[in-house]
Amino acid sequence: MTEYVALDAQTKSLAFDHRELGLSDDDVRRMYELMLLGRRFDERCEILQRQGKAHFHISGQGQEAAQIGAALAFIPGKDWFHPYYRDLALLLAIGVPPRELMLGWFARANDPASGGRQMPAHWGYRPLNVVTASSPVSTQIPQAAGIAYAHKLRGEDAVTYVSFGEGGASKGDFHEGLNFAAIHKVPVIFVCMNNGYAISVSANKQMAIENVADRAAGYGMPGVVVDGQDMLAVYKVMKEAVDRARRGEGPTLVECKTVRLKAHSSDDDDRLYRSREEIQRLRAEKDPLVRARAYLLEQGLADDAWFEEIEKKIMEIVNDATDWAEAQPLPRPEDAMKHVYWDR
Amino acid sequence: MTEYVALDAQTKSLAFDHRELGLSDDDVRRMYELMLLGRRFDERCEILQRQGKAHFHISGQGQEAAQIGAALAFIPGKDWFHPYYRDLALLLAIGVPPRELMLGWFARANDPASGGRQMPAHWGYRPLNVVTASSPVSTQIPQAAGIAYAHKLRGEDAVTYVSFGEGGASKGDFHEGLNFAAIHKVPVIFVCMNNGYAISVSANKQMAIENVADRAAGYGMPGVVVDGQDMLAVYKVMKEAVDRARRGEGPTLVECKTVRLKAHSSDDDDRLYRSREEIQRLRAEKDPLVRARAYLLEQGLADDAWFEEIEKKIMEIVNDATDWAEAQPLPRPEDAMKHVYWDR
Amino acid sequence: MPVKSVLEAIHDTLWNAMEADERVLVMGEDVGAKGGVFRVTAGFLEHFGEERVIDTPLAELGIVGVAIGMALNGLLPVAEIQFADFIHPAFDQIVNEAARIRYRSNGNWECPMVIRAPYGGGIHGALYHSQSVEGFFTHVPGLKVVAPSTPYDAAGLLWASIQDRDPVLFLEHKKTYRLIKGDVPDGLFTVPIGKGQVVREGEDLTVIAYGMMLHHTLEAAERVALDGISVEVVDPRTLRPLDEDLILSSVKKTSKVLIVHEDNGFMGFGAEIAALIADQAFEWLDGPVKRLCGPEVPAMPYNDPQEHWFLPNPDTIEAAIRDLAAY
Amino acid sequence: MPVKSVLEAIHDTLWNAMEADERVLVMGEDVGAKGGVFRVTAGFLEHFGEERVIDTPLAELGIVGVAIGMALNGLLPVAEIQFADFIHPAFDQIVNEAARIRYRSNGNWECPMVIRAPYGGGIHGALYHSQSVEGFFTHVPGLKVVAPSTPYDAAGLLWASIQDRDPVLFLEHKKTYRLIKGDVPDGLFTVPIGKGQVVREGEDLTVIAYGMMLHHTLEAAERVALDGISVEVVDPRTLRPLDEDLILSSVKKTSKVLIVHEDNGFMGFGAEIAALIADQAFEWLDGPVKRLCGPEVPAMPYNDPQEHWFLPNPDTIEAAIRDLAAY
Ligand SMILES: Cc1ncc(C[n+]2csc(CCOP(=O)(O)OP(=O)(O)O)c2C)c(N)n1
Ligand SMILES: Cc1ncc(C[n+]2csc(CCOP(=O)(O)OP(=O)(O)O)c2C)c(N)n1
Ligand SMILES: [Mg+2]
Ligand SMILES: [Mg+2]
Repeated sequence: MTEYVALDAQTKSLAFDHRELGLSDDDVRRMYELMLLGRRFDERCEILQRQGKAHFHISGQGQEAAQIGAALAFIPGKDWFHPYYRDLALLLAIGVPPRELMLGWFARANDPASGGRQMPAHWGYRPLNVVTASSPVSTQIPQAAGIAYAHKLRGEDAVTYVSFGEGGASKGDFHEGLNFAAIHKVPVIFVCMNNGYAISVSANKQMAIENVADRAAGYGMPGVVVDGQDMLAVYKVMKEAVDRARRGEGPTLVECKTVRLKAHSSDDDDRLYRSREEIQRLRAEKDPLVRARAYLLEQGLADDAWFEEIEKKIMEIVNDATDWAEAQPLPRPEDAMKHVYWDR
Repeated sequence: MTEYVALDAQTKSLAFDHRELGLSDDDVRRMYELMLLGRRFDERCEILQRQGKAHFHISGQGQEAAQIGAALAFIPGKDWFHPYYRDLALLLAIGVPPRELMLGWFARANDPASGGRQMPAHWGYRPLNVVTASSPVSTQIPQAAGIAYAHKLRGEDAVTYVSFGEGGASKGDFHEGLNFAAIHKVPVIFVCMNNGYAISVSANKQMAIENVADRAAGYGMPGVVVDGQDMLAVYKVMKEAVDRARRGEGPTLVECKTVRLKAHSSDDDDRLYRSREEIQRLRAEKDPLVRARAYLLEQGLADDAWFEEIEKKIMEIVNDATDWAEAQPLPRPEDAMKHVYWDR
Repeated sequence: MPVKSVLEAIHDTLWNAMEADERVLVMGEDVGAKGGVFRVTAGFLEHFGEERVIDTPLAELGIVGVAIGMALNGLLPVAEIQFADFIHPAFDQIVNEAARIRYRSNGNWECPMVIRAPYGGGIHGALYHSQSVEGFFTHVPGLKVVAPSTPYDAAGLLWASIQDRDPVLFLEHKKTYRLIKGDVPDGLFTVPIGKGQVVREGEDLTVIAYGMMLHHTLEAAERVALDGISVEVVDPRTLRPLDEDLILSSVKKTSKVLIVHEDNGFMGFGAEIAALIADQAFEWLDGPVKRLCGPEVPAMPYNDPQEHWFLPNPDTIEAAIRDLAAY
Repeated sequence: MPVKSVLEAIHDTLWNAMEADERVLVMGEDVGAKGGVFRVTAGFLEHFGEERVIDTPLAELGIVGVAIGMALNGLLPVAEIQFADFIHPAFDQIVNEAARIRYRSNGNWECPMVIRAPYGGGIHGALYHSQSVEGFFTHVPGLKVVAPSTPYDAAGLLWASIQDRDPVLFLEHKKTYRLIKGDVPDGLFTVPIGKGQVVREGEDLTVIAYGMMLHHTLEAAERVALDGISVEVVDPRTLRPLDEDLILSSVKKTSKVLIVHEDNGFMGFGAEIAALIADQAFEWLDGPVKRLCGPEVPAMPYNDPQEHWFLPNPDTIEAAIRDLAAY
C-alpha cells in the first residue's frame, strides 16, 4: 500500500522535471533561494550559540529540501502548520519574517513564538497559523488531527501540516493521532522527517521496519516514502497529498528520507555514536543544496553569477535579522507572571 | 503480509481436522468440555450479579473458542499469561481451579487474584504465572513485552500470552508495546479479541481498517486474522505463533474475529446501541459451542449421551465452586492497610 | 424552579450549551449511541448529529490531544473521560500541553476546553472506578479545576467552564449523580469559577469539603448541632483557582478547621488548604489544622467491608468534628 | 574517601549495582552508545552489552510499561526518563500500574524497579527541561519518591532504591550533577529510604529543603549566622515515605519553619510538610508556617531575566529567613 517516490534516484540531480509538476523556472529558483536562506539562517544560529548569545541550537541542516518541498505545497495564510523543531526552512518558506524568527534565538521580549519564554526553535506564529510548539516529542500529532477536524466541521478547505521525526513515530501520540485522523478523514498531512537518528538512537533500534510510512496502512490512510533530499520529489508528493486532503479525501502519512548533518543539538556530541566518515559521506552525497544547485545548472536555470548574487542577498537578510533582533529588548522579569490565565 | 485463516469457513462446523493439527480425539473432547465450563461458569457469575451476590459481571460468552484454542497452545506452569477481563475460559483451561476463580466474584479474603480488592474478572494467579490485571485498558501490553524480555535475557524459552480487545488496540500502549517487542524479537503473543464493539462503539468508529492484525506489518511482526469462533483454527494459529516465539523468532499479533453475546457488562444496556436481531443472529450463527458440538458429532467423537454427561459434570463443578466460595470469609477492614509497601 | 439531580443538571446544561453555541461539541468513549456510560449525553447523538457528538476511539491521550487541536482552531470541545481513573494516559497532553499553551506562547494562543471526569467512590468501583484525581491536577498553573457538589453549582459551573477561555478540568462526583437533587433554573446561567460558598454558617469551627463529602459533612454538622456545636461548612466549588479569601475569613471567624476529602491525605488537596491556613491565618488559630481523608493506600478496595472502611462518612466526620471542638 | 560529583556518584553506583547483581539493567533513550544525555551511563554499553543497556524507542509509556513487565518477571530494571518533564506520558503506567501492583494483587505480585528522572531548573532548560515533578508523584501510595541532594546520599539512596522491593522514583537535580561534590565511599552502600537528615543544627528556626535548594539554603544559613540567626536545616532526602518524626522534632525544637522548593507552591510538596506541621506540631509553633517556592506559572521561562526571576536563590531564601526570624 505504501508508495515509494524517487528513492532510487541515481542522479546527483533531481528526479522530476519541475515543468511537469506545474512549477515555473522562477518557482524553482525561489525554492533554491529559500533552502539557502534556511541553511544560512541555521548556520548563523549555530554561531550565536557558540558565541554565547543563545543557550541552545538545534539544526535543520540536511532537511531543507523536504521542508521547502513541503512548504510550497501549502497555502500560507489559509493552511495551518504544527511544525517540529528542525523546520526552520519551512517557516521561512511560508513567510515568517526572518527578523521575527531571529527573535527566538535571542529570547527577546517581542519574540512572536513565546516572548523568549521557550527555547529557540519552539515555533509559533499566529498570523500564519503556525501553532505554538512544545518540547515533548509528538504531542502535536493528535493536536493537528483536532485542528483539521475543526476545519472539516466548519466546511473549510484548509489543510494542516504536522511534522515529527522517526523517533517521534514511536510514541503513543503518533498512534492515537493518526488513527483519529483516518477514522474522520480529516485534512491533515503527517510528515515524518526520517533522518535516521533520534539523538543517538539509530532508526533500527527505534523500529523493526524500514519505513515509518508502512504504518499508514494500519490506520487506513495512504503512506508515501519519498527522497527527502529532492525538493521537487517532495513537492510532488506533498502536493498530491494536500490536494487529496483539500478535496475531503482525508489524511496522508508522508515519510521523507532525510539526513541530519549536524549533531542532534548544541548539547550533543555525535562523535559518541557515529563516525566522522558517515558525516563526510552525508555531506558529499546527501546535501540537498548540492543536489538542487546541480539541477538548476543542468536545467540552465542559473549560472555561477546567480548563485553568488543569491548568496549575497541571503547573507544580507540573515545579517539584518541578526542585528535587528539582537538590538531588541529582553523580557522583563515581572512580565513572567503574565498569561497564566486569561483573566489574571 | 497479514495471514487470514479459516475466515470464509462455509461450514457450520470447524475448518480443520484436529488430527492434522496433532490433536487426539480426547484433546478435542477436552476442548469442548473446557469451553462448556467457561460458558456455564460465566452464566453462573451473571446470576450471582443479578442476585446481588456480586456487584459486577463481565462476560466472555461468545469468545470461548478463541480462549480455549489459545490456552491449549501454551504450556501452563511454564508460560506466562497477562489476560484481559473476558478470558475466563482461558484461565479455566490453563488450570486455575474453579473454586479459586469463583472467590473473585464473591470478593472473598482468600481470592488469589486480589483478596477481594478488585472487581471480578481482574485476574491474577501467581502459581500459574497469571499476572495481576488492572482496569485501564491495554496497560498490560507493554508489560507483557517486558515479561518476555526477561525470559529472553535469561535464555528461558517461556512464551507470554497477552490479550485485549480491538478497542484496546487504539491506545498508545498497544503501539509502544508491540513496537518494543518487535525490535527485540521477544517471545510474546499479542492476542486481539475483536468482538466488534468497545462497549457501544463499533469497530468502524475505532479504526478505519478492517483488521487490527494489519497493524503488525507496521511493527515488523507477523499478523494473523483467524476465525475466533473456531477453536481448532485458533489453536492452529496460536500453536504456530507460540512455536515461533519459543524458537526465538519473535512476537506475533493474532486477531481473533469473535463476538460478544452479552452486553458489555452488567452495567451496560446494549439495547441502546444494537438491535435484538443482531444478538439473535450472533446466537444462531456465531456461538462457538454450537460449532464445536457440530464438529464432535460430525467426527463421531461424541453422542448425545456424552454431551449430557459432560453438561452434568460441568454443572457439578460450577455448583461446587459457587457453594464453596460463597462460604469463604469476607476480607477484614483492617487488612485493607496491608500490602501498600513491602515493609509496611 | 425545577428540581434536578446532578446528572440531569449536567445533561441539560451541556444540551443547552450545544444549542446556544455551535462551537461546542462533546467527544469521548460511548458518548454517542449509548449516551455515555452514565447517560450524561443521552439523546445528544440523535439531536446534534455525529459531527458534534463524537464517539472516539478508546484512547484518552488522543481524546485530549485532539480536543486541544480543536480548541486551538476555534471550537469549544467538551471531552468526556469515562472515569477519572482513566485520565492518566492523557496526563501529558493536559499538563504539558493544554495548561501551558497560553503561557508558552506568551498569550498568542489559548486552549478553551473542558475535560469532564466522573470521580469518587462508594459505588463498588474498586481501585479503578473510584479515584479522586484533584490532588494531581490542582498543582498545575494554567489549568482550572472545578468540583461542584450540587445540581445548581454543577449547571452554573459547567456553563462557566465551557465559556472560559482556559482549559478546565470539570470533576463530577459519581455518587452525587443521582443521589443529590436540588433546584436548578431552566436555561443557561453561570456560577463564577474561583468562588467558593459558605454552605452553612457556624461559629465553633469550619469544615471544608466538596463532592460527596460535602453532603456527609452537612449531615454530621446537623448531628453535632443537637449538642450545641456550631459548624460552618465551606464548599470551595473551584479547587484551582481557590477562593482563599473565603476560606481564610471563615477560619479567622471560627479559629478551628477540619478539611475533609475522600482522596488520600498525603499531598491530597487538603494539604494545600491546610498550608494556606497555617501561613495566612496562623494568628487566628485555636487548634491544629485537621484533615480527615481517605487512607494511605493506593486506591479503594472493591469488597464491601473495605470500601466502607476506606471512605470518610457522616460518622467519622462527626467524630472528627467533636474531637476538634473539644480541643 | 574519594571526592565525587553527584553525577559520578550515580554513575559509579549504577555500575557497581550492575556488576553486583545480574538482574539489574538500565534502559532509556540514549543510555547506550551516547551514555545518556547527561553521561550517567557512559561506558555501560561497552561493558555490560546491549541486552542490559537498552537504548529504547522514544516512548516513555513503553519504557515504564516494559520495565514493569521486567520487574514482574524477576529483573531489576533502572529506567531512565531523559528529563523529568517527559515522564508525564508514563503517568498511567506509574500511577495506575507500578504503584498498585502489590496492593491490587493483595501482595501476590510486586514491582521492584527504579525510575531515574533528572529534574529541576537553572540550566536554561525552559518550560520543558526544568520541571520539578515531586508534587505529582508524592501523592501516590505504593510509590516511593527519593530526592538526594549530595553525592553521598545519591549513591547510598540509589543502591537502596535498586534493592527496594517497591517501585522508586529517583529524582536527580540536574543543577547538582556537576556542581555539588563530596566524599563518597568506594563500592556499594545504602542510605535508608525514608530517613531524613539534619544537615545543619540550629536553634531559631528550621528550614526544610532538598535538591539544589538545600545548597542555596545552607548558603543563606551561613550568611544569617553572621547576624546571630541560628538556622537548623533539614534535608528530607526521601519525600515519600517522609521522615515525619525528624521534621516534627526539629520544628518542636525551633518553633518556626520555612519550607523551600523550586516547584510552584500551590499543591507543591511544601504543602504536605506545612500541613503535617500545622496538625502535629501546632502547639510548638511560634510563627506561621512559611513556604518559599517557585511562582504560580506553568513552568520556568527560558530567557535569563525570567529564569532568574523564577528560582528561589540564596538571596530570596536569606530574606525569607530574616522575615521569619523577626516574626
Ligand atoms: C517525550 C519526549 N521524550 C524525550 C525527549 C528528548 N528528545 C528531544 S528530541 C529527541 C529525539 C527525537 O528524534 P526524532 O523524533 O527522530 O527527531 P530528530 O531530532 O531526529 O529530527 C529526544 C529523545 C523529548 N523532547 N520528548
Ligand atoms: C483506559 C481506559 N479507558 C476506558 C475504560 C473503560 N472501558 C472498559 S472496557 C472498555 C471497552 C473495551 O473494548 P475492547 O477493547 O474492544 O474490549 P471488549 O470489552 O470489547 O472485549 C472501555 C471503554 C478503561 N477500562 N480503560
Ligand atoms: Mg530522527
Ligand atoms: Mg471489543
